[in-house]
Amino acid sequence: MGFILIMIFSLAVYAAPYSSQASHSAYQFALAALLQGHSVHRVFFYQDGVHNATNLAAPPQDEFNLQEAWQRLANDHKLDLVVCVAAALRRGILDEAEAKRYDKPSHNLASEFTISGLGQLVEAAVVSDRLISFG
Amino acid sequence: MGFILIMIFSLAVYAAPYSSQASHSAYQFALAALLQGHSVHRVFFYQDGVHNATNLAAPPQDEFNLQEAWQRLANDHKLDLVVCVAAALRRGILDEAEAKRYDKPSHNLASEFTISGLGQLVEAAVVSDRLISFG
Amino acid sequence: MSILHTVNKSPFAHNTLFSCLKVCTERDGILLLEDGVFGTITSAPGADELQLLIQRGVKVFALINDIKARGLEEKLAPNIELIDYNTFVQLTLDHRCVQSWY
Amino acid sequence: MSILHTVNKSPFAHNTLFSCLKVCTERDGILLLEDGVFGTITSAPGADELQLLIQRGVKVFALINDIKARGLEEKLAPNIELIDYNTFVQLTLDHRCVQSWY
Amino acid sequence: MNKKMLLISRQAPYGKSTAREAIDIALAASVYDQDIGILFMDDGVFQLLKSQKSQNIDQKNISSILSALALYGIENIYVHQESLDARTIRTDELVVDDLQLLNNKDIGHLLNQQDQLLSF
Amino acid sequence: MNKKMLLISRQAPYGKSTAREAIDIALAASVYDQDIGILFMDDGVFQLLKSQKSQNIDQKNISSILSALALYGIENIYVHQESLDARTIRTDELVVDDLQLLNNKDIGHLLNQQDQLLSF
Repeated sequence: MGFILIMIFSLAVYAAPYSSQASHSAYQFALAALLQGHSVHRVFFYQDGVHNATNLAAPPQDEFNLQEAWQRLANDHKLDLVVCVAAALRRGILDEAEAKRYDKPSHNLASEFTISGLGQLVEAAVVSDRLISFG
Repeated sequence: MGFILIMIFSLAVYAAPYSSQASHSAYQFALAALLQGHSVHRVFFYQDGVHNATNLAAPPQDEFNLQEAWQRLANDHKLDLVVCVAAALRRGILDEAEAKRYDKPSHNLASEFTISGLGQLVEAAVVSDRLISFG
Repeated sequence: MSILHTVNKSPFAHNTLFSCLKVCTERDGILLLEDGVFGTITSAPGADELQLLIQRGVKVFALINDIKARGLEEKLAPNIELIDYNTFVQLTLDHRCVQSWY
Repeated sequence: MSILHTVNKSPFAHNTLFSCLKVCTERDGILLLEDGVFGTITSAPGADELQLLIQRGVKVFALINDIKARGLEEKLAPNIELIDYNTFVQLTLDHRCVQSWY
Repeated sequence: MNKKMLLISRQAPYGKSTAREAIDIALAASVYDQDIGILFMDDGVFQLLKSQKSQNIDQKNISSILSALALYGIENIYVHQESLDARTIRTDELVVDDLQLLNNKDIGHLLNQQDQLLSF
Repeated sequence: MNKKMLLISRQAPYGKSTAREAIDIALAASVYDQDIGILFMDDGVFQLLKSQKSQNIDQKNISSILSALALYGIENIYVHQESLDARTIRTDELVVDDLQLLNNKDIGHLLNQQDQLLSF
């Protein structure tokens, strides 16, 4: 084995889990990059991609649970999973602070994700060697 | 003015609000049918259409809030708004009972909607004069 | 009592309209809505086939609000009737059932 | 250092692959994934153009897991390289940036 | 009450969940003893291809579910011939044996015989 | 740090939210002082058409937002000529005056000059 050059990736995920295969592809890509020793600076969830961040999904036991898989990946690799606030608010994905601010009865953002602005996607594009989009 | 023959409609909504125009079209259709004096037996939400039922959406004040519009329409016309349980569970849309059953930290189904099985779509197709799909 | 076909995808991007045109009978109707209204442009893919069907008796409609939203009023092919939701509701009753092409 | 194009829509249903083929330069690469792998079928829309680009030096890849999932192993056009996610990651590094065509 | 219903399935398997969720409606209709047929058209015919190995992308196998349609009493399975031809798919490559091949005109006629259409 | 970025917007306005949400990324990039260009291609060129009256379908007017791109310092606006031609759209029908028309080869060249691509 030789050595590999460690590169910095960021991913943008624009599609909902289950409904579209695209976020599963993003997950597979992130996993492969990390296992090769590369760095994943951020995974940014936008448009319907914000649904990857719900902690309320309860798919059948014998089906792959992508929302849980992201959470596990985040814990294993200290991944920065960021959900766009504007896209999330329109689609009913909220953390505790936003739920309070908008006077909503509950919140559903998994604790491995944080809510932030589009600036986080722009920053990811700037500091990463490669930005890969899945939509 | 003459009289109109009152017909029974049911609608099937397969697309998410905001992300797709299709559920807005379904809403416009239901509204027009009701204002013409027709009966809407049921609106059945399936696939990404289940996101119409969230009570957590907080779009900007100056944007049309379709989730709220469905709720208002349901209250004004005693509409039967039904969300498919299998599609909802996979996408993180839960009522209180399902949240309890699956040990989830919260629930997000607006009170104007009920969760039920695909049989409700089949029944709607059987008893309605017209089933119109929006996806 | 025939079929009302609805098409809501742009024929420039999707093959949806072509599938509809293939199986549309001469007694059916076609309603273009949402991004489907891009099919009203004279140079749209399927526009010639659409005009041929119109000549054979097929009625073609487009939702006026979707046309206006996209600024297409000046670009319409001939013989397409612009309608509102009230007429859409009536059309579904004038036909035996509705096939939605996505 | 050129562009890696990814295409994830079926060329039978969407015009996505055609848009990609139009602007693909001879030093670029194309990766078909998800429903984009239906573009590997010899009779797919765009298949001839794809072979022409391959002859001019464009490298064309398809994700093997997406091919297998859809049961397409026996239907592949020639000169398309089947790869896994490890190679996908490497391809993004071999190119200067990635354009995803949806 | 019984109505003649046709489910029209036109989407490819796996890239979107549409194909999978459409099948569930057909199964539900059969459970409720309704007369339901399925028409596969456009990329929908890919759902019927043999030797799908969807465990590779962590999804349930759609062709396995479709091969069981007869067990659910769903007997009217229609396939658009032109959609097969465009994809160079022969009928012996499909998981369902007992199917009716239709041309464009046949489909126009079939739609006009239904009470409700379920479109996907 | 500054990178050359290009946003490629190919979807029609209104039927999906993609066109609208793509623009918000361009605006965000300009706020963060990044060198961002936008390329309109395929149905994306419909976003630029004048006289959109989207209040009729309860949506914000996309062409109004696009006509303000210059105010955000977004100067490099590219439009695919062939996409305009296919839709019989003339440049005087667009809400943006100061744009660069590109053919297929120009676009291939443009993509190869970027550090990151944002695809929609």
